[in-house]
Amino acid sequence: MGNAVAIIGTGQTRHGRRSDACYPDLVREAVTAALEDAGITLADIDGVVLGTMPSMMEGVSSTHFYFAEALGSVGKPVLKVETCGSTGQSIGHCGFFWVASGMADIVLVVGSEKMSEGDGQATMTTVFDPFFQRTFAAGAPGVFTMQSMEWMYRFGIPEEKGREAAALISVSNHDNAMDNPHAHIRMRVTMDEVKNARVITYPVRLLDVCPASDGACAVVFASQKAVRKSGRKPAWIRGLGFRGEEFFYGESDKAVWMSATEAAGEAYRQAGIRDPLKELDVAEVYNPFTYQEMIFYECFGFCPRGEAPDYVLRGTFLKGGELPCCPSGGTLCTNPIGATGLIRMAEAALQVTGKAGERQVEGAKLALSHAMGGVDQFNGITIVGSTL
Amino acid sequence: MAKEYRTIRNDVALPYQWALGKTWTRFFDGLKEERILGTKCKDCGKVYVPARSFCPTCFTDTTEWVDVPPRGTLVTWTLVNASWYGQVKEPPYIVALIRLEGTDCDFHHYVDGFDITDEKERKRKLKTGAKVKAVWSPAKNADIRDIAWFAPVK
Amino acid sequence: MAREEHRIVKGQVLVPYELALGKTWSAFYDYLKEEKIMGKKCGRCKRVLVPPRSFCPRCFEDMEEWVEVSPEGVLETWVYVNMPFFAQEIRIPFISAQIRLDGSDSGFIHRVAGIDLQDFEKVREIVKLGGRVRAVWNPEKKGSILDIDYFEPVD
Amino acid sequence: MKRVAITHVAQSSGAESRESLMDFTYRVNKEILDKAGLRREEVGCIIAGSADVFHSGLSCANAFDWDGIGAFLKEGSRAEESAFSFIYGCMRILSGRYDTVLVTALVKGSENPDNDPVTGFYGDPFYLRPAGLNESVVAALQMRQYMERRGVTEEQCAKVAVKNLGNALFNPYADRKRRVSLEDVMNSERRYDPLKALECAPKSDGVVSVLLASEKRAKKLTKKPVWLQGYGSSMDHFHPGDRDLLNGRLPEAAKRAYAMAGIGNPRKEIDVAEVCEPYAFQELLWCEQLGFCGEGKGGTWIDSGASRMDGALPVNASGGVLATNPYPARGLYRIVEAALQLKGEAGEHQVGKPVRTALAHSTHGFGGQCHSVVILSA
Repeated sequence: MGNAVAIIGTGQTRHGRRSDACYPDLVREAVTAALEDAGITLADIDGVVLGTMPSMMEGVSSTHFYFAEALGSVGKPVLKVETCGSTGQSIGHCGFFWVASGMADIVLVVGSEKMSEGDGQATMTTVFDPFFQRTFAAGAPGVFTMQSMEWMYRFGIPEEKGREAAALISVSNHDNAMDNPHAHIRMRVTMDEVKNARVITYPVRLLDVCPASDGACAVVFASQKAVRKSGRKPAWIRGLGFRGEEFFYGESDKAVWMSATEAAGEAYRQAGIRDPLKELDVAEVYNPFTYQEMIFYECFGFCPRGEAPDYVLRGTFLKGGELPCCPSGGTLCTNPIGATGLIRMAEAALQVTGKAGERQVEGAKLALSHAMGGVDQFNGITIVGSTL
Repeated sequence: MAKEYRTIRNDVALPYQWALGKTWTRFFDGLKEERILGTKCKDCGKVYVPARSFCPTCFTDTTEWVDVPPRGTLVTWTLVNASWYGQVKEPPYIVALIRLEGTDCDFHHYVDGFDITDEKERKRKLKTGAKVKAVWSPAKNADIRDIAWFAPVK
Repeated sequence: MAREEHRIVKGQVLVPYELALGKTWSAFYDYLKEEKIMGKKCGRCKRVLVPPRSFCPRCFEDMEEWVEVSPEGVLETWVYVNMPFFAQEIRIPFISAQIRLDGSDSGFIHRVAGIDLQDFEKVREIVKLGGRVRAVWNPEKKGSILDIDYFEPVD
Repeated sequence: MKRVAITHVAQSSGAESRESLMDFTYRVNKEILDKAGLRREEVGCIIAGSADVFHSGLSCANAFDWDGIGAFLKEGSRAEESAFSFIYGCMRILSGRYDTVLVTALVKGSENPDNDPVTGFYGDPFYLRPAGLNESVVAALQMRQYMERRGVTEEQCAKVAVKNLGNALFNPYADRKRRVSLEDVMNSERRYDPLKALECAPKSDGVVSVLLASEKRAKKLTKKPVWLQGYGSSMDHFHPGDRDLLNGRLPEAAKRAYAMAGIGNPRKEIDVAEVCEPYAFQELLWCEQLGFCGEGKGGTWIDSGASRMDGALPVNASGGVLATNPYPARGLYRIVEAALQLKGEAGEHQVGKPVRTALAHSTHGFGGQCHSVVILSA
């Protein structure tokens, strides 16, 4: 299957409202941390991959120019890869293929977003097609609510049960974020607080929704040779998949969500995973909305269709459960869009290398990371393992 | 942009609030006081203007601030006659690269202060290596236009 | 006076674009003016898509056949939007909805209205998933998606 | 090492299209799949090349691109500049995980504001943008230095436009088709003195596709595979003021590509080149830096006729970017034109000499901030 590739270092900024730093400085913060973690210098890097969401988020076009120095990319080949919210996974995949192609030994991959500088929902609305659907767009919450409602209706999930399970997801993610020094939202919330929070788009409430964060993440991909030389504990890339559906919302069935299902299926095939619930030790699912996280559990085969709320309420995905999900606090507590998918990958790598600190899942060897993009259009998955 | 086939107009208008960060905040505050501030890299010794939080070559943090004189020499220039949507300045105007004294990079700004539409004047005043000096705007907003332009000296 | 350590600069970016509709989408809007909702049918997978396509994104074949679909259909999902944001086109509150028009094989995005939208609790008594809705035409046709003014719940 | 080949190519005309960007994209990808006798399902992976929102007004351009490139439920991705997309596609093949990859670049320049306001957004909002920079302004700053420091004349720069627009008359896909004389170029509006209107590229529409395949698969798909021999790229400093505009990163990018391709003497070993010249003088500067002629010799080189369609090393036989400039797609257009020359399928603009090795170059950013060089062989 070609050359093996591993992650040997990761770096993240302190995520949150970072008006103390201009955008390039924020990017450099993550790059510096990743170099240190991998024990390498800029001279060791053969190529750099950058991705953000749409540049319209920050009002600067083609940011690989603006960040040339911050990425340490001057004099190096650069690739800019972007696929909306799934950017973080897509740039990780690009880093993988660059090394796997044999054209590089070490590739630095960087994702970033500085959402406090733009208008998140207004920007999101420009993703909707301007020919037919933009008129009716209500940013990200509108779409995710439509999808969640359709899903609950399809599988006959009572509103109360859905509400209860979503609230538990919010509570546990917020709890987990307390263990993550990089997380944006770090506060404990109770079930009642979630259930009584301000309605954003019914039934989705404020605490069901991710924040808009500033942040960057950098990940170092290395060939087998470079892994040996680094002496770092590697997180091997075991499987990856990326799938997209039609542009127009409504053409594909979002209650069973083929792109999410098939992206995971592809990654499982490559990693030789048959029973993800049993075989995976931890999952970092891209969960900007509590309800949506449950749809992902079903698409990824963690539980049968329509049964995610039951599994959630049983504690399957809690820390200490059968398959802990988002021990980092997830997207729900930190969402710098272009970085988010890569943060998931970095967190998965930290888990399988035993470097996740307070948020470590004991003995984790195989981890799934994920990101979603567009108007529910794209899904990307990467599986990392402590062994090849 | 009148077209003979059917189109939809799609204006993208978005508001922004861009963070300057510590280094550029100080740089622009300097302009307000009619000071041009650069930073010096402790590794390679180069002085950069505008000030940088890290050396673009060495990737190390810059800590030393330097006052740069508001004068330098002309490196290259162009007279902009074209106009486009959302242009920063009414054409014609001159955009130039200026090497400020004591710095190791070129500074982007406008050149003005004489009849720039007169070709002979341009030929006389805008020779490469010609001395120029900053002309300050009377009203200052702590931004790059606090320097109104650079004018040829003499 | 203490110096501000870091500042924020406010600005705006405005960029104008003019996007071609092309033959198929131009025709769709022409049909709307005649109060017809037209889809296109794929000769291979036989699906009828609204809005119509010049080609089937799955089969990657030209879609030649125009098919009129019903102005009535089933509400597949909806969202009650009561949050304001920059450059919103419809005044809040409004209902954004996905409707499976009879005779089509895709969800059509539009809005549900024609009822009192102010009180959400009352709205959810009337607007239900799986319920039927019907297009209400805008008497004034501009060749835009709002030539269908809205969809209203049936019975 | 594994090898990767271009088996098929397809391109649209650069002229304004009345089709929606989605349909416009579909036509070209349908064409390339038909040529290869493949259904989209049979392609391993599909990669788009398109710029961000500023070139389309659509955030997350990949979302809109997806249907037209034929990527429904396919493995795929998108890179922001088409030479990036091309090399990413090659990496996917070289990894051994895919036998075929379709790479498609797309844009409708006719729908967007001019290149000048669009490239102005490359600038940061604090310094370069309010200082009035865009790609044309920086090119003009660069041109003045080029003439003053290297002694190249304004007429010599203008000759590039005369040559390339002349070549474009023989390319059915070219956008700007107009025979111009040296006087026409010299007398055209001095938009960015010393740059003149006819020395600046237009803004074009364009969809262009290549089908890539592994060695084994390529030999089954076509009798005339075009092989990737070398690739090199390099990024320069963001502020043009931090660089020497005449000594950028192109020599470094070229050196990498030549090393990979085993080319020691580019002047002799490269038969034909497609060089990205959004501004006429840049063709001369880039050709110097690619090693086609000595430093400062760009002027005498164009005078010698070496880069003409019938010359020793034809450059931009297609008419280049001065004739057709679908901005984010222009890099892949260069690659496709180079491939057509190698296949001997360039039609009326096929160069006279035999073509065994070709160079394609792409650049974007202020004054050539980023350069990519691709070496292809028959």
